[in-house]
Amino acid sequence: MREQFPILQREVNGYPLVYFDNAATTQKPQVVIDAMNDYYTNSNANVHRAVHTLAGEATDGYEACRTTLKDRFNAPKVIITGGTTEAINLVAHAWGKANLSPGDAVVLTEMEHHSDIVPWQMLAKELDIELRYVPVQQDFTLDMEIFEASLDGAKLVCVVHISNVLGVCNPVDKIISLAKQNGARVLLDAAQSVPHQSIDFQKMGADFMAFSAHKMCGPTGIGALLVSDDAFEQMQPFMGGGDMIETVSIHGSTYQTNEHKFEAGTPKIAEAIGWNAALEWMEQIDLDSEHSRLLELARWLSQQLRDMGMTVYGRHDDDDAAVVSFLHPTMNSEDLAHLLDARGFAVRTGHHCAQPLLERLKITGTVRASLYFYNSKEEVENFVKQLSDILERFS
Amino acid sequence: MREQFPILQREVNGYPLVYFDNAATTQKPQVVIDAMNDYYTNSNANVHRAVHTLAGEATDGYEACRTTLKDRFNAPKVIITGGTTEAINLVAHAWGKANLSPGDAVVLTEMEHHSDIVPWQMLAKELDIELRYVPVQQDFTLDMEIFEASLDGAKLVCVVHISNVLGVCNPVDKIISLAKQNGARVLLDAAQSVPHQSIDFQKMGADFMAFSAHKMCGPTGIGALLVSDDAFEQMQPFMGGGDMIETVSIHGSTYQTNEHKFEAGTPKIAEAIGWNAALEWMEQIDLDSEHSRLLELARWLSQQLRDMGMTVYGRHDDDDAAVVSFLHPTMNSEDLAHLLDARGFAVRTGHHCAQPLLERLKITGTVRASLYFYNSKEEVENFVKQLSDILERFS
Amino acid sequence: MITLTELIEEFQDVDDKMERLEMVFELSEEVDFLETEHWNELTRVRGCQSEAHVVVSIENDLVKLKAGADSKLVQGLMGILTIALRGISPSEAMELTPDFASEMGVLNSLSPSRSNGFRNMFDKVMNEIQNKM
Amino acid sequence: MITLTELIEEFQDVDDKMERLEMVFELSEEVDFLETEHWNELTRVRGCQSEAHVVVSIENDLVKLKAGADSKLVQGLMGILTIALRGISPSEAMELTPDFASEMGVLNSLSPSRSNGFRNMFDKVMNEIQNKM
Ligand SMILES: Cc1ncc(COP(=O)(O)O)c(C=O)c1O
Ligand SMILES: Cc1ncc(COP(=O)(O)O)c(C=O)c1O
Repeated sequence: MREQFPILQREVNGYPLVYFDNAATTQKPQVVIDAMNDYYTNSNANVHRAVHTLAGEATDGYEACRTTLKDRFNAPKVIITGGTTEAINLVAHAWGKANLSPGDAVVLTEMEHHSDIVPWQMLAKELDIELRYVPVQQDFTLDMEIFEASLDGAKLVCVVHISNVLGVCNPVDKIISLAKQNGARVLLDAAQSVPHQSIDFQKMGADFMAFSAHKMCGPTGIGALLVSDDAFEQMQPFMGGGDMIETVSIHGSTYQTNEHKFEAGTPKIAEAIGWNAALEWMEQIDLDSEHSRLLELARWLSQQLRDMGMTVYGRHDDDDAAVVSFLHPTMNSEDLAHLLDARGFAVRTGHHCAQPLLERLKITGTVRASLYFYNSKEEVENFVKQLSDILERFS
Repeated sequence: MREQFPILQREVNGYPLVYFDNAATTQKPQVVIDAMNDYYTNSNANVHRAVHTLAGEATDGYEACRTTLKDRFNAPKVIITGGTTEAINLVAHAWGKANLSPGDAVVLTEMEHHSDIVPWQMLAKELDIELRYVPVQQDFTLDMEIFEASLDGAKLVCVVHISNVLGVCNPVDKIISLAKQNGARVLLDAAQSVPHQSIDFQKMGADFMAFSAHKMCGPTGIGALLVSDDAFEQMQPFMGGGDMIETVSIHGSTYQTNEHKFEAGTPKIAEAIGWNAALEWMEQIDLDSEHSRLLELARWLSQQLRDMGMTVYGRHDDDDAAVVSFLHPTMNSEDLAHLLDARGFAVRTGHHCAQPLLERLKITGTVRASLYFYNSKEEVENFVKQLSDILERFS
Repeated sequence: MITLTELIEEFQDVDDKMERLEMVFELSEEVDFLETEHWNELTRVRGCQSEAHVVVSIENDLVKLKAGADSKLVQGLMGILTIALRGISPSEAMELTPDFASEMGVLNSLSPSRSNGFRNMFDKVMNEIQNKM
Repeated sequence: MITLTELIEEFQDVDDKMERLEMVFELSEEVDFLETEHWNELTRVRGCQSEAHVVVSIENDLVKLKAGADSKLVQGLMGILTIALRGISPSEAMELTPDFASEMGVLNSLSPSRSNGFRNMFDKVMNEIQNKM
């Protein structure tokens, strides 16, 4: 598997790259790079409404990505976006504006990524709606009692499936069924879950699900919003332009009725082709066994870190992701990350775009190591070894 | 030059590809494909706020694209977007909503691409503003008298620099100075001009300028909005999420003050790196002499088409682009395009996302051949020859 | 009269795309033309780039197709469908799949949007047959 | 006391990034520490990931820097700046460019955001010197 990822051949500061920043973005297997290469080398053209051969190939390639996503996630509607962030903003604009009125409530959680907070704060200002934040408890889980209580009068629940800071997997089945009982729609931020789990969107019952290609072996610049049929019917156009219209005149315009309605302008063609290759590549991965393997590594790593005197933010329950956030009692996180980088390790520091969560945890940042398919036991062991060397030398 | 574009080696239906669909999207030189390859193979990481080496390289690569754009166009602010369409929608949301009030007028032209019409129609509905369309005259130029008259009370003028259907270059210097005299800001849709001309944004005096990478040898999925300093000050955030904020709390958020404010979420990293390579590659092109060469070819082609009994929509004045739109008196355009494709020629048919213009011309579509750097005299001559064969055989 | 099977073979023998297109052009003659004054929203095939219209009727337990398009290629596709439906009963018609078009290499030689147009035309015709059975 | 030129040479002799970082760490000792109770909006260096604060004064026509950061590496960069400014007059200081940091390979060994932080720190210090001249 590792040899399929060319970047893993690379050295950083004279040491083999150990890439532990997978929650930020994942690396790409050669087949994904090749697919985009092949597109630009052999089939590049603008899509839709064209007759010539290249345009046909490009259109097929672009639409194949949508078909693969529909199949993989059992999704009635798949809107291709620029990423998770754009997908959530799309819900806010296309669904939110048309379906929320002053005084309506939207339920968020303190565990959300900024991308699932700021769009709602902006909408709340514009529409005068109420935002309710479900708190995160000491044990890093959502307070489900407050969640239930907050549903009264709520029209929409926005919840992160797996936290990008804690790795905690939220009880989305329960969240969705409670929300539905209260007549609220549910938007799932699946940026961190989709790379690790198979998800049946219709069975799960959410209305919207957002995620990014770049966090699941695909290219930058593309993501998707899955939408249920009836939520789709309630969406009004967001951005205007080519490809999303049926007719345009100076007196007004009519829109497409399928997903193209929300994909204004020349779409992300090479990106869709690359993503499709990534999705097909992932088919051969046994996600369940990879999940267990990586979770084991995360548990072991967490224990080692605790033994070294670090605080670990996370619990690594069975459904949680292999994300390990930690802090040293005295050593500055960024200093630590710089020193790790000097030995080839890529970890992330900072607020991970989740300041409300960190505020609840009374910290301003963590060092985060997040694992993916190509990470090995040896890398994790070596990380622990180098880390304790660094601590001995510098703290 | 041609050998730098690998796709030109390709055959279509047994004939060498002749790519005349450049107004839809251009082909990519090998250096652009290689730059993205190299990024994914050696430096892929998420940008900003990270410490490790790959993240540093990715951030440098992403920001280098902005720097190159600033230098090339002498632009104070460069916001990276998903393309022209997203750039125009950004103006409508970020500037329009904050600065237009009921009753204000926005001036458009009948020559606009749908991407410069539909966002304004949507905004007009939301804000109750007035849209004024400057008509296109018999000679394919804007009615400048009506333009001047329409400026009274206008807050914004949106105009396409070069028409993607006609190749006509609008008198933007005059348009901008008239608009400024009347206190209106100007948005230029430069999707078709930037690939062919050097433009000094500040000298030209527009407030906003939108264009796409994929129409100038760059990748899909990326474009830019150039903004003057004082227009930038008037813009409110559009999409919310990571990277565009300074701080987020459940009580509200504060935003970045530079261009990042409008680039929510993981940005188009590989795309920016590819585009930067394209921009650097274009530095070696003598745009003026290429312009003359291609315009000569377009004039010759237009004359040949007229001699064959076709109607040509365009005039090919000195500043116009090498876009040749035409119609056969009886033969269906798409049939013609299919037959041309059978001989390897890629041309576009249909409304070219400019239905109001076509309505004015009393047609529903054209066949469009649009030329770029790598197109040769031989290709154009061969096109004329094959076209007359087809007409003999099929009409 | 030529049968669908013979037609498929004929197409498969031809390599040059333009020749195949020429054959499709010629098959536009096979269509029982639906005069443009009868074109309306009910007869329109959606998803075609150009105007395409069909009317289906059943006479003496035989399917009858009237059709017309402003593109000769589209009308040629209608001609192929006309041949496929010629002399067969509604229930026999229901067994048809649109695969014959790809077997003929016609869909390969046309753009995806055009193929979707063909698919929509095929589906519309099948739907109308079913409704009238 | 070590001069800037000697320091540059010392850094250039070192290949291993961690050793260079260690040297930066050690240079944090060179800083005349600005106690955290004096950190405020006016002393803050913007664009750093971590908190970084500087105060500049001129005493007997010599530049004096007090600084502090919660990152030792950032404070090490402040130490380098302290050495660069040591014993020179405001007008001599104005001739400094931030290039010495890249000559030392310090900026290469730090992230761009950190380098920007250094750049911002340098610019802030230079501005304050100018204002006080
Ligand atoms: C004049 C003009 N404006 C806007 C656009 C839209 O560009 P994009 O589809 O890249 O957003 C195009 C190209 O399709 C164009 O030619
Ligand atoms: C949980 C979560 N939500 C949303 C995002 C935003 O994704 P993107 O930056 O690809 O839009 C991320 C990743 O940064 C994430 O981890």
